[in-house]
Amino acid sequence: MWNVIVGEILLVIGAIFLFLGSLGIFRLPDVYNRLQAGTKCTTLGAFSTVLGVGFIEPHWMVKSLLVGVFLLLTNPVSAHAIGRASYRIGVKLWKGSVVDKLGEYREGKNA
Amino acid sequence: MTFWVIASYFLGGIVAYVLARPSRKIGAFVALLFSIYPLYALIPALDGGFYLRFTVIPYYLHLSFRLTLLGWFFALIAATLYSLSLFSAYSEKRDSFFLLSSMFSAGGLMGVFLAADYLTLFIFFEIMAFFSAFTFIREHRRSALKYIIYSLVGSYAFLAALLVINRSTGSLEITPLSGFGGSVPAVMSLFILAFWVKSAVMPFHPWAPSAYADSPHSYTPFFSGALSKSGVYGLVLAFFYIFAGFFKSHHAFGYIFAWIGALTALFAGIYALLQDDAKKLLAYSSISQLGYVAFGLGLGTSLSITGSLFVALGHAVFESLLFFVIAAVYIRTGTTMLTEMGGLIKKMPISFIALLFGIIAAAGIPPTVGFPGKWMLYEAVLEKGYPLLAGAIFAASITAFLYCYRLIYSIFLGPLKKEFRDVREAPFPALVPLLLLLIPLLFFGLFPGYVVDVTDSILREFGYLGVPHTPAKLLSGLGTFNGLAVGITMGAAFVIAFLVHAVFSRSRKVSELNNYTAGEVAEGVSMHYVADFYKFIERELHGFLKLRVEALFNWIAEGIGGLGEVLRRVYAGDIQAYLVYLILFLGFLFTLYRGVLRW
Amino acid sequence: MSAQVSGLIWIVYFMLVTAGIFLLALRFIFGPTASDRVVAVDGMTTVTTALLVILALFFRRVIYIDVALVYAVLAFIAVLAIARYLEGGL
Amino acid sequence: MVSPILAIVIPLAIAFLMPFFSALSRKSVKWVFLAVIAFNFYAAIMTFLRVLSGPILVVTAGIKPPFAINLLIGPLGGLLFLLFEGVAFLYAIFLLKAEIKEPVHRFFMLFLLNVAGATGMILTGDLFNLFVFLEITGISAYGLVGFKRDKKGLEGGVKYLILGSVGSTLFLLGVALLYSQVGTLNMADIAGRIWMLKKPTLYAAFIMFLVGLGVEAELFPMNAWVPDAYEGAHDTVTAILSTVLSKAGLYALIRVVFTVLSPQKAFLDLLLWAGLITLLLAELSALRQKNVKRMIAYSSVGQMGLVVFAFGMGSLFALQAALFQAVNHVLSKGVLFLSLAIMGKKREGLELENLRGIGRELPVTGLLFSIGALSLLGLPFLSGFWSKISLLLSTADLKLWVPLGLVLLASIIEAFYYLRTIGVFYTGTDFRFRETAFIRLLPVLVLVFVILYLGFRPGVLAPYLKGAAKELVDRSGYIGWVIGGLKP
Amino acid sequence: MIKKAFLILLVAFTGYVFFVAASARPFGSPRVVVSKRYLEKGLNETGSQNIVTSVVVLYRGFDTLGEVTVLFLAATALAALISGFPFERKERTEPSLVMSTASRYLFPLILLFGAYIFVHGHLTPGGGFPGGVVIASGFLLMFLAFRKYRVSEGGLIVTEGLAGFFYVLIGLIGLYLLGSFLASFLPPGRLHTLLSGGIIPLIYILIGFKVGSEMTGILRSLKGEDENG
Amino acid sequence: MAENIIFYGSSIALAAIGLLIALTRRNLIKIIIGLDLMETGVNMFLISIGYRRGGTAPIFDIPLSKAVDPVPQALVLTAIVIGVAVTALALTFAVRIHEKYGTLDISKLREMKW
Amino acid sequence: MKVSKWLYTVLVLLLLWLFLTGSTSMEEVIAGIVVSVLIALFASDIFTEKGLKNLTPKKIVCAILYIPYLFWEMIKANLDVAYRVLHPKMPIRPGIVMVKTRMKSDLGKLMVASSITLTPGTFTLEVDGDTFFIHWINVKAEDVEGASEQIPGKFEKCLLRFLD
Ligand code: NA
Ligand code: NA
Repeated sequence: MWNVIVGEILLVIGAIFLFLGSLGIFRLPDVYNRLQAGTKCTTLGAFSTVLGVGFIEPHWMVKSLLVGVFLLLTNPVSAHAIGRASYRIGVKLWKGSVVDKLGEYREGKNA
Repeated sequence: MTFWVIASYFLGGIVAYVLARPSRKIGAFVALLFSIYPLYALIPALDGGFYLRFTVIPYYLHLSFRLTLLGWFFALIAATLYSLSLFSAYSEKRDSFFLLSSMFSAGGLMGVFLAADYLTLFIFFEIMAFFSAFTFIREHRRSALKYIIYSLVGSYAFLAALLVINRSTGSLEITPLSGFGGSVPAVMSLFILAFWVKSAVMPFHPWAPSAYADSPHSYTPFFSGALSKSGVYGLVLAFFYIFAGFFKSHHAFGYIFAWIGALTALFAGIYALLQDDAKKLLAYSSISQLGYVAFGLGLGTSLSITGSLFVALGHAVFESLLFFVIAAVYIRTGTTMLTEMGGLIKKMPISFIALLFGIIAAAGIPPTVGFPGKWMLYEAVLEKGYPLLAGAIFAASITAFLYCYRLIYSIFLGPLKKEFRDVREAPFPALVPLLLLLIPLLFFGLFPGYVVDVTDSILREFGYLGVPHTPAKLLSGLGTFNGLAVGITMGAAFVIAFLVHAVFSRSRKVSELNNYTAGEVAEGVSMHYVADFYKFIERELHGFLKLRVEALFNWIAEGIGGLGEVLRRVYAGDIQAYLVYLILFLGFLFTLYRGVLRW
Repeated sequence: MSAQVSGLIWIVYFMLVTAGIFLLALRFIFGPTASDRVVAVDGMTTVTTALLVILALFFRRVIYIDVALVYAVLAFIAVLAIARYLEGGL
Repeated sequence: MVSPILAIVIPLAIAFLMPFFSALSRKSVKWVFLAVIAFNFYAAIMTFLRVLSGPILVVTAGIKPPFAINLLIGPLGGLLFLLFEGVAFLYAIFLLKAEIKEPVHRFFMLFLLNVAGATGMILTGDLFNLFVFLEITGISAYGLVGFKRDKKGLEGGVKYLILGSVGSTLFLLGVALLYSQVGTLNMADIAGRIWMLKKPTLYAAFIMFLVGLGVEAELFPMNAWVPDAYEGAHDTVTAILSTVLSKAGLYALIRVVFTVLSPQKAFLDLLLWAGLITLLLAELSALRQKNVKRMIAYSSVGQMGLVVFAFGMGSLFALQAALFQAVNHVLSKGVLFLSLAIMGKKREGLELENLRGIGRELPVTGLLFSIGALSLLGLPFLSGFWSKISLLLSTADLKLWVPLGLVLLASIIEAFYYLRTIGVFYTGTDFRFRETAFIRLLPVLVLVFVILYLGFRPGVLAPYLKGAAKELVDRSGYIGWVIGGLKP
Repeated sequence: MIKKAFLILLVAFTGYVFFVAASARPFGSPRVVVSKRYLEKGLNETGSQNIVTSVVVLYRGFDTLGEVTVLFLAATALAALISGFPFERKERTEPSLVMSTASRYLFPLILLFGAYIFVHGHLTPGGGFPGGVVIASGFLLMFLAFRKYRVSEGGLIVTEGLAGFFYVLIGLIGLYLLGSFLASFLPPGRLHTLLSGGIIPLIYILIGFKVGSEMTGILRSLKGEDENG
Repeated sequence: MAENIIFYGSSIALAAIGLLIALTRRNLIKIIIGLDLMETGVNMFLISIGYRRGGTAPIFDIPLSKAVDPVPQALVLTAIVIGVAVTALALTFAVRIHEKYGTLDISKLREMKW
Repeated sequence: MKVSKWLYTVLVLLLLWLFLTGSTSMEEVIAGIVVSVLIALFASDIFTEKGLKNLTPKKIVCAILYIPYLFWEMIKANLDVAYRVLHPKMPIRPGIVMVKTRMKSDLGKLMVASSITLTPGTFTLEVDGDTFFIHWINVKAEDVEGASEQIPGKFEKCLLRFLD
């Protein structure tokens, strides 16, 4: 039964991180910061969930992990795509941001 | 035999259509041949008729034909006039489409006279209406459409009556309606509407002047002289056969109808005075003559019915004669406007003679075919003792004198226009109908008894007594008319008058080109009397003449058109509006079924 | 046959995830930029994928995991498509 | 022996392969198309003949109804089948010489699938399958209407698409409602279990079906797309929309109301009045149209209204008359749209003014147009007369005097604008004779020949119409054919 | 504003009344007539453990042929309508390296996954339609990630044409052998394994190919060709 | 009854919202989205018809005591595919219309009226 | 080379297939081979550059070892985010910094970028050649210039072993 206990713990951790990711997306100030929270926490939350499911039903582990791995591979890419698109269409950084090397770089390139 | 009487026209129409493409004259000639066969078949015999079976779901409908004496009477008139009109068409070099449609319209008319059941009657009525409109829809779309719409209103009214009758009796055979369950006056009104319209009796006449004026000149004689008889035929059938029981027991109905006829005769006569177009003048004259017919039918006595039938025959003869003259004149002058003609008497003497006899008949002067019928009608109304009605009908006959005079004067008398200096007599084929029509015009005027022989048989079929007569003599309750005697007297008087004129005349002969006056002639001002001939009447009756029933019908038509204009805006092109309609309809259905849907 | 997961776990899990989805929905609604909404959607797709896997466990049907996988693939591509659209790359 | 199902699946298979044919030879496409339609016509004839001795039940997947989808071809289906494939065959001949914008093979694929869809609609015995075929027919029609890719085509197409998809969504909702209560989708099976329905559901389903199918059956007020789509579409497309497609939609509506839902008085009355209002409104709208194609489009709507009106009367006689009228509408509208297509080639635009004298220029086409129009108006000895008179006789039989009067009024309006058009066609003189190619005239000639033939021998249709009408009236017969004991 | 309020009211009313009509049925216990048999006999009759699949491919297989046709039709109509459209976008941004690299490596995996879905349509909640869509989405990924990625039109046409044709052909073989279109002429096979379900996997594979190529074709048409590639 | 409200109510609400969008928005794309929503609502309705209390997916990889009705699922599959097809076509129309008319405003599409 | 690429692709795909089916029965394997072969036929070119050379034992071991490392970083990242999100004052100092990567291959860059995104406080916003632009949630003034070593450096050490 140890596997169920582990699984349950993983599930709870997963749920917490999923929630935190959502909270981050809700709370943080600009798109880029939201992406930070969204990508990291939801990915880990989801991974933890599928791992937990795999522990509870060991037969499912492989398949369940496939889902997790897929998320692991794709979430950073989609976050990158969103972030890049946002920057390119001129979504402003939060006013508290301290440095924008990309802006400088692009200006230098255009000049 | 009966089958070929009708089929000959349709077959001939198709053959002529094909042959007229290479040569119009050949087409017209072939059409003439095909139109003569029915005449040949009709003159000798009355046979029993035939049935054509058309199995149509859901009913086993069949077309049946039967040659009755009444039908024969009118069919013979129609066949004769149609053949004659083809002579004129030959001169006018009418094209294939005209030949097709006119042949089909003649076939349709023949079918109307020979139909033994309502459906057949309706079918041929439709064919006749459509194809007579087709003869001139190309050149005069407006008047043709007007004509066809009036016709359709009539024939659909008839169709409705037919459906009611079929619903009640389960049969479509033309028989007297006895023990009829439905509302007889309603059905009868629907029934006679079609024929009322077709005979152009007021107030359903507005189609006629424009249609007569705009139809091909060679076709108008048939149109006016024969096609309108389908209306008379239907009215006779309705009053004295199908609804005879109702008609006999409701005198007021006949009385009102007689008044309608009399007023038609009178007012159409007045309108005729005011026309500048010869064909329009004749059109109103035609309406007026049919007013007499309606008048006689409304009176409903043996004498009056006989009179009506006689007037119908007379009208067919002289009215078409007059139209034929106009057609002949048109071939040479290219106009039918009275104000543009004049002085043609020496250029077209035969036409002049024909027209002269025609107007004598139209004015109801013996010894022509125009007189006996009217005489019988006068006698009948006097016998009945309706003095006001008699006054109206006498007044109507005065108008006939006036417009007839104007007609002959404007065309043949007075000064000759320069442009008509080289006009010749009309071509021979166009004169054939004139000459041939003079025969019945005089013969039936002199011997009205031969006609009354037929009408007596018809009346007896309807359960009426005949009119006592001999070949030349007619007897009424109030007097006697001897056509031959009157004819001889009149003829003698005419000869004497002519001699007196020839011998003792002192008047100076002036050229027809002489303008009567010397000095400056203002260009563009008509020096012809006829321009303002009866203007005073128009002035006097101005207010009254403005009250035209045509305006009412136009108003209705425009109202429907305007409604269409408004309603088609439903299709506004806006897809969201369309969606809203759909949803509104859903909502409507929910509301409709709210009881079931419980909300 | 297979081990039961404590009811409390379900309650905790679903409550947290529901709360998360609710927050994401708020972000989606309030934006303020299109990018913010896409971020919310992206987050939501991941949460939904996890949820589908959890539902497989809840109903004890392994076949539902296939559904989660299909969903993850399609959602990923959809988000990429939106991102590409946003930057004018379509 | 040809299985009727082949008339649906062979066109599908060939449509799938059409790009290959196009790659082999661009010209082969229309011949392949013609060949498939010819096969369908052959199948229709064979089926029609077989139906004379009894209905045909075609099961799919080797499983008896109601557990698998089945086709059922009774007298009604057989008649429409023959009619549709025959007309489509004529259009296929007409299309041999038609100018079609690129990509040509796609046009023919769409057309083929359109015919197959309409065929499926009339043959299927399953309600949801009907929905699928409705969509096939609809989507191919949207594509065909927009095919010209000009302003008008696109506008007409998108309007049709929007209304059509709302309509089919509603239809689907109706199907869902029925399924929720009877648990089956087979039309005969539902018909047999209709007593299980609660009344609210029955009525709600009827509403959904009426509104949903009313779009295709061109009923007011769901028909607003019709003039726009007809005007915008390619001429032959307009012809197939007006003849085959509208009838397929009508068939679906009638089948659902009469067989599936049972013809309640309330439903029939609604059909009657909806048809009548459609008729009047459409005829009035046609009255002032300047564009002849649009005018005929309105007239087509009006005719559909007339047919629905007749169905709404519900008596055996009325149903026969309605079917006869529908047949005649197919014949006449085919003639009108095809001859208009020929005329359109000679003139710029189809405004009435532009067509002055066209009847002189194209004497045969003009004559054929006139005959088609006159048949529609009910000129005696053209087939339209007999259907109209039987329709009116049954109206009188039911003592529907007010509707009778309105129908006659509508006929007068219709006569007015058609005769005006014919008048304009023959107005003027001195037009050069330039009749079109015989192969294009041939289909029109055939249609007119049928109109004339039926005009003189209307009785030949009688037994088939009667059988078809009986099929509609006798629900238990239909149920028995499918569920009872017909050997598959 | 009034118009809008009116429309809202109308729609709400329609929805409400429809809800009343819809909820006349007691929820959660449907009157199962045909599906009862599917659930009870379907497994042994068709050999497919996924009953939805056996309903889709066999019991209502004729619908599915129609459904495939609808998709084909949409692809055809779309290609016809888009033909001649001037795709004149010049200012397309380049996809990022991260994205294109990721897509490159994911693409075969997604295709495989799509194939897995339609091959196992009778065993798992998959089938030709989702499988085909997943495959098409793989192509979409490539379209998104590479401006110059091209799919040969010929290949697509051949795939969809042949897949559709073979679908009908399988139906016709059933008609020929068993007298009924789309009848399963193969035995149900060993239950719960890949080789079960008679003709079901066959058809679902064809559908997978067809849907995949059609959806890809649709995407291809909508993408158009810009001047760079 | 609670299930009625949740399942039927939400699907009908979805359809109604879609309809409202189609009725009030002027942008063709939005109208298409509205129609799509409507369809989705109907599909949801169809799916909820097949629901049975305690039912699960009708896939017999394990012995089942109670499965939901498979037929609505099959139907919805078909309906969805059809919906996709229609939507794709509609969007193509939108693309072409934007090209020809220079706008997606549906009220400007009145080349043909009356 | 072509065959090598193709074989490599087939192997990877077949492995995935077996994971997906979770079965090693004959028919599944055959089906998997057929599918993999078919897909590899036209996808192998874009799937791999080196083919079977990717499969040296060293590379495999390194790849496997990388996973726990990444996970450890991920967990740290999540705790970091959790802290910042839950903290009432939200202690963040975001900014975009520029870093250079040593990875040459596309795959290497992808892995670095993804790893950066998944690990504490950073995510890859833009890539231009070997220049990465990183959004950093808590930039300290002194970090801006030395970011290259700090951010990608730690992954690259590991990644270089099995990728480039
Ligand atoms: Na994601
Ligand atoms: Na849609």
